[in-house]
Amino acid sequence: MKPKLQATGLAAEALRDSPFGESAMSTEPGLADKDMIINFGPQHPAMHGTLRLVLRLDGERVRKCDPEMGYLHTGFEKLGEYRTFNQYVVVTDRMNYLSAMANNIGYACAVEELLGIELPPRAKAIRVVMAEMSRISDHILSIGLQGMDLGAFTAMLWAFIEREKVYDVFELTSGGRLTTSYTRVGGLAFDFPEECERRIRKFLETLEGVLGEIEGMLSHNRIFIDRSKGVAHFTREQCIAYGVTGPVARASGLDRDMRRDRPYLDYEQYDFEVPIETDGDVYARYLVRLAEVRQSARIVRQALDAMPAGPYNALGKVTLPDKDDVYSKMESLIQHFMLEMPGHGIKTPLGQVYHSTESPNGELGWFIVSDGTGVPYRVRVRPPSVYQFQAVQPMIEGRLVADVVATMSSLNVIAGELDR
Amino acid sequence: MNETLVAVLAVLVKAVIIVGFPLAIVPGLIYLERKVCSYIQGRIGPNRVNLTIGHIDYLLPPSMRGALPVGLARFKLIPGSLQPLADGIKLAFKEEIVPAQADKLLYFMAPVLAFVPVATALAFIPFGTPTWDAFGSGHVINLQLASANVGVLGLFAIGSLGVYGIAVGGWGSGSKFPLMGAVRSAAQMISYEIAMALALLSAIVTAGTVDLQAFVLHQATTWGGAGWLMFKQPLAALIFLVAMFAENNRLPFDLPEAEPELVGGYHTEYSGLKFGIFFLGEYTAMILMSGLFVTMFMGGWSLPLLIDPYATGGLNALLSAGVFLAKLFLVLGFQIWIRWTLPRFRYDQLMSLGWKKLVPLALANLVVSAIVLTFVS
Amino acid sequence: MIHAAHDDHGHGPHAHGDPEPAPGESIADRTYVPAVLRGIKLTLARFLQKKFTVEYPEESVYDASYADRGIGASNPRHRGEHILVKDEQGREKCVACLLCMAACPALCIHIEPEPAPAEWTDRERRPKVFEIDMLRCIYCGYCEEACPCDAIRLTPKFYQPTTSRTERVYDKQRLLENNPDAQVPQRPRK
Amino acid sequence: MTDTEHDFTFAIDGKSIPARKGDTILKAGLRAGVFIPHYCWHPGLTVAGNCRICLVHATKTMPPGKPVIACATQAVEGMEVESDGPRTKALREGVMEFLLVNHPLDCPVCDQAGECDLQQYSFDYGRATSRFHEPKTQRPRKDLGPLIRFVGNRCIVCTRCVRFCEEVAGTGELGVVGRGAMSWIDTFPGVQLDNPLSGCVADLCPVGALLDRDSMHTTRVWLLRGTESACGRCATGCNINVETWNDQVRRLTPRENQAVNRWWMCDEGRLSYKEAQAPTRVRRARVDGREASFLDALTRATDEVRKAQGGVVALTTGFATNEELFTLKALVGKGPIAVAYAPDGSTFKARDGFEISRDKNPNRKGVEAVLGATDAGEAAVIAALEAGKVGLAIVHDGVPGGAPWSPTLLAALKKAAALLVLAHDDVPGAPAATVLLPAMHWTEKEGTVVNGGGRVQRLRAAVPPTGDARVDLEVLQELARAAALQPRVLSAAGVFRKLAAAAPLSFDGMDYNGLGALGVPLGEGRAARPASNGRALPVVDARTGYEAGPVSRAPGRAGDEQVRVSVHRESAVGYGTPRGDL
Repeated sequence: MKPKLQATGLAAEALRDSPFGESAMSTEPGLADKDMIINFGPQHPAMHGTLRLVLRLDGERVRKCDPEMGYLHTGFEKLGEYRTFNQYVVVTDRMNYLSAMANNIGYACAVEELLGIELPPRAKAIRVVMAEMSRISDHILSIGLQGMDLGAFTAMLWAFIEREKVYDVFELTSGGRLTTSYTRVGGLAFDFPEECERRIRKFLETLEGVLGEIEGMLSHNRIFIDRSKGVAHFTREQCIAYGVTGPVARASGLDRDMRRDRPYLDYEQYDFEVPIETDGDVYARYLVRLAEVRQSARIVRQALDAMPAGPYNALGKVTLPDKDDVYSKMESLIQHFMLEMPGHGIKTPLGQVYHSTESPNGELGWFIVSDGTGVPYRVRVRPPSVYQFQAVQPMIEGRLVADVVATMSSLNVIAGELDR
Repeated sequence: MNETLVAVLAVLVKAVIIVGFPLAIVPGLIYLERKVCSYIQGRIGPNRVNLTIGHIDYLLPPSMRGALPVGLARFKLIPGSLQPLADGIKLAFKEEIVPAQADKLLYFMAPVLAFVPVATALAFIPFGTPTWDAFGSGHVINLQLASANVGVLGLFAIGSLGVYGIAVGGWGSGSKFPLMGAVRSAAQMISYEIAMALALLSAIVTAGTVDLQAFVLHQATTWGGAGWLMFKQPLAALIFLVAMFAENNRLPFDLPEAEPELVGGYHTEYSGLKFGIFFLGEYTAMILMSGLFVTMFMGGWSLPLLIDPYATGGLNALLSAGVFLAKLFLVLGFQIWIRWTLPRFRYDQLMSLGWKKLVPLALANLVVSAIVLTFVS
Repeated sequence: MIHAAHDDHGHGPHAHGDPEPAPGESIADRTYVPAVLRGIKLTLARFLQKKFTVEYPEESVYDASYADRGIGASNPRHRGEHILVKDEQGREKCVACLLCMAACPALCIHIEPEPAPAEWTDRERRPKVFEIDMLRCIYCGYCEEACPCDAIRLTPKFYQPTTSRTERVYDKQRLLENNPDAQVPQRPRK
Repeated sequence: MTDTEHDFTFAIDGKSIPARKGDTILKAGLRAGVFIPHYCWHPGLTVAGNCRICLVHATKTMPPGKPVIACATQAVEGMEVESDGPRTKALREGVMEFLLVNHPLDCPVCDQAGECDLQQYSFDYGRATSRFHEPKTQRPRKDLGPLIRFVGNRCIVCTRCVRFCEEVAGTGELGVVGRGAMSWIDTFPGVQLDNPLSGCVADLCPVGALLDRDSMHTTRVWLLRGTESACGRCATGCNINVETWNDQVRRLTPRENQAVNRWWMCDEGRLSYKEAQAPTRVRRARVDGREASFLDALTRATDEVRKAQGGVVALTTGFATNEELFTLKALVGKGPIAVAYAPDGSTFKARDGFEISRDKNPNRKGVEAVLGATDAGEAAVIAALEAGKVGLAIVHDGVPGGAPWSPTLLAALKKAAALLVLAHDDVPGAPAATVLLPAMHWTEKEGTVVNGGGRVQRLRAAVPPTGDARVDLEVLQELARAAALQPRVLSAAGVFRKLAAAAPLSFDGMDYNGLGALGVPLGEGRAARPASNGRALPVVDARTGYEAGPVSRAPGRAGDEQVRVSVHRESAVGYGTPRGDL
């Protein structure tokens, strides 16, 4: 006897009907009103990461859609309860793996707010540079993938080339390309090398040309416009209702950017605009991302121009002392040991903090509860992708299968952020 | 030499050439495709499987390896030139997985159906000067396997069967994505064949023949040898070109495959050699359509000042075949280039383009052509 | 032209009464032809440009010839395979303080300390067992950061295929011999 | 301290501190939960006042305005002490800087790292950077005795160890040698630090100058998981932490219990965990002399119990827990039980009242409380054996090295139809056992024992049983279950509940979990029980609660492996739970 499957919704129907069962194959009457249920993902070329959409199709038209998550369970929130504040940085790398640097920075900022630490200006400037470079790499890839999902494979690889250049900079700075683990509570793992500045400036010079090329391939391309204009329309009100943030919300006219509205890392010092579109469709999101890349480049230039000298770690006993001092000075050695030994280390005050940064995908919030020990009592993450993934359903119901991929790539949902 | 014998021999040789043509040229085409796309994308492309003299080393005993000068051993004839061979070997040795839900007969039939009709239809394409008095036998060899005087119709009648391969493959796979691909493909081919046929009608009206060899002669002899129909009938040529992309399932019309949407379309469930044959069929269809375009709109094997359309010499025949090949690769290269440049249409947009734009346009073109021709002549 | 049309996107595409029609709206654009031509022009330009690919086993991004593109030289910060540093006498510098084991977020380091031999006058303890499970390692560099003796370093070595899982667990001997090039200079950390 | 117990109040940093007459600032502050750092001060020792880290500013001192040491300054009514202010901070920074001037950079090799007061205070109160560039002094490193190594460079000359040997051990082996920066601790000529409590100086040492040679360089303190247990080596029953890593006991350290061992434990007890790894230890089960799986052996044993049909006698020792004794008693029914006691050993009486008991049986009082008078037991067992009525003789011998059974008794065992030996080591002189099962060491046991002072204390399992051994209590209960004496196997807590109900006088009203870390005296169970709620679940703070999971490697020095409630500490305070101060 077949075990009785306990499931609800479309997935249950998908389970009940054999994937290509008699209902769909037969020429019996009633075939016409039988919808087809297909699994879009978790293994599907257009699903960036292990996302799954269960679609009920009437021909090519999507009648109903169930977004499902749970295929990339990393347990990153639970891991936070077993890692010290610094050890958790490596876990943040693996949430939105396209912008690990932005996650590192967001998390470190949250813990610093909990501790009440003020960063030295150099650390702030370096973080701004890195955060914006991360945004550039994320957006440019997202733009490229937008093209790829609509068939323009070439633009995606051009975007990849630019991303590699950003990763070169990351590697030079942090030692890692994808998983940067660059920030520490109270500062950074390493100083920002001189050479890096030259390399970033060179990259920014060529970036404009490449953006022009990608624009030439996509922005004015009638096919691309046909495919993206009016697709996956989402209003400003819907964005608010669904908690959608970031470029997706700004493409719907929701003028909200944490960098400007609740500045951290002295973002108020930088002169930049928050690009807004009002159409709320795939094309508008593409345009917003494109414009944001330019704004990020602008911020990076300003930050590099005004890069202050000085320490890159907060003074005091939160950050590891200089290695040379550890080898030669007792106080530093003790501080090093106290920070590294389990059960000692950074003692956050009793309390809780919510701090959010503008990650490339939207508002990345960290809610950290501290019980006064060296390990967070609870880490709650508000990753932007979760909210955007919820918005998939209203966006694509009633549209065509081909719009599903356009929608998914315009939302840039990263599976690593979804499950916790 | 006996004329009959020569005639029989000539047909056999031509048949071998026609059947072998796609088999011989598709690897080159694949290589071209991969190389062009990688160069466009800032990559190098296949360059690991080479014709390298250094490979002889491996035949030598270990002690003698490295005896060849490095420059010689590392010399690559055409970097990556053996990649299609490697691909073929890989495909041949890959496990063939037959889905449990598949209709076995249809599933196995589909690749054959996709390949054989298009390969057969190649017989109608003239690839050289029509006359060649071979060995002075008096037998005139037509460089065209099937010199039917209704070549266009024949080609279409047979070539259009290719869609069955796709439709049957999609259906027989017993899977949902292939089914959608098959449905898309069938609809798309039917739609665009109409636009294509209407565009061809304009050309036929202009040339006044349906014999493909006569088409070439018409183009080679009017307007001082430059009477190519793409100049005489630019709109029809454009419509044909667009429809050709759709017929071949090439981007921007590759909806039946559309890997971001339908995973792989009709061939999602195919692997190994069966997939290879699909692959072959697809590229053969590309050759067929490009050949047709060359023949009907680009003057076929003719080239002003170089080819004398009425000469029967062997050199002339070879030259004309070379010209045909060059034009063919030009069109193929154009298709490849376009593929890596443009995004893909959506299904409804594709249909609307076909029915609402191309068909009326082609019809109008036909009517105008007919009227103009009537009054001019 | 392309760029100009987008510079003001912060205020919507039509904000300044741009006389030019919105992208894709002109009649020429509607025929798809300009997009195709523009695309071909761009791809042709790329076709002729220098390629970005690095042919890896023969070359690497760390080769000097790629200095213009990326790293251009072996990046001392690159977090690759570990080594255990030797002192002047060829012994491991590690004194088994176990801080790296404590700092490791992936719990991939296993050390068992033992008293050092009596003739080692400069230290009292050494690792009896020092194992790193390289399959579990996430190459975050925390062990190096935690080490108070400069005894463990992550080196730029990253080419590390093996044919079995057990080989990926590096013992003390293998870590000491791992990347001889990285043994000599004190690695600049900051 | 309730209001009625204090004589007056004074203030530290504005907080009102109740104090008794004669209290020093430090003592009253610590009692009230205000921490003032200290090295040389120890509650069990006299005040030396030489480390100066407890310097505070206080009013009503002579001369006024001069900083005073909190450990030696008596609190006065209305006194206002500044312990957490800029002036005091500067004082402590200065003291720390001086202490670290000659301290070697030994943290990587020092076993004290992680429980070092010098590290803690330097991090909490010291400067962030060093201003000292000159070479550091070199002082000797030597073994002061069989258990203690002295590393002179790390010494801060707080003299806790000197005072301990003088005031507690009363042996006075140690003294301060040299002057100024070149002073260190050494034994007097011709003397070794070998008094029976010498290991305590390593616990007392706030830095890594005096180290336990036994556990030296084998582990790190942050890896150790502590289990609050009681020493199972003599009738004193010192309260200890069994510290383990990788399921091995690494060291035993004393826990403060003023009613039992104050802060100390003896060297013999400190090293006794090694018995568990003795080469003679029984590790595999045997049936009829052949090695067998534990399950086969147990099956055979239960078969024998059924065959015996009540004809069961038992031999046990003063090392068995109350729960084991209780189960054994139930198993034997009306049959006799013989108890062997370890012979008296050496004793030592410290000057502060701490005493190493002459009685080496950790649970003699328990045997008396559970089994009643047992003097006649041996004779009764021999009589039963000689009569040939015994179907099964159970020898429960959890004594390292074997229990001192009388040769007559052992010879008489031959008469039993079947012999089940549940033994830690070989039992010399005993006939071949039908079934031999490995027994547990006391560091592996869960249960209660009654020390010489009549205090019921818990033993807690710190490591899993060695070899094939299973839990003794469960083995005995399996036998009882086979004999249809009880329906199911209970945990130690469950057996204790039955025991408490069955022995109303001695264990009256006691609750297993309610015994807590410090134990409850026999007969005072009802008085010790919290009045408010019947069964107090130990409440721990949330982090410790989670870390019991296998994912964690975070250290827990006082892990409670029993059922616990995890509450966030803020909530715990809100609920007013017994340990809400966590």
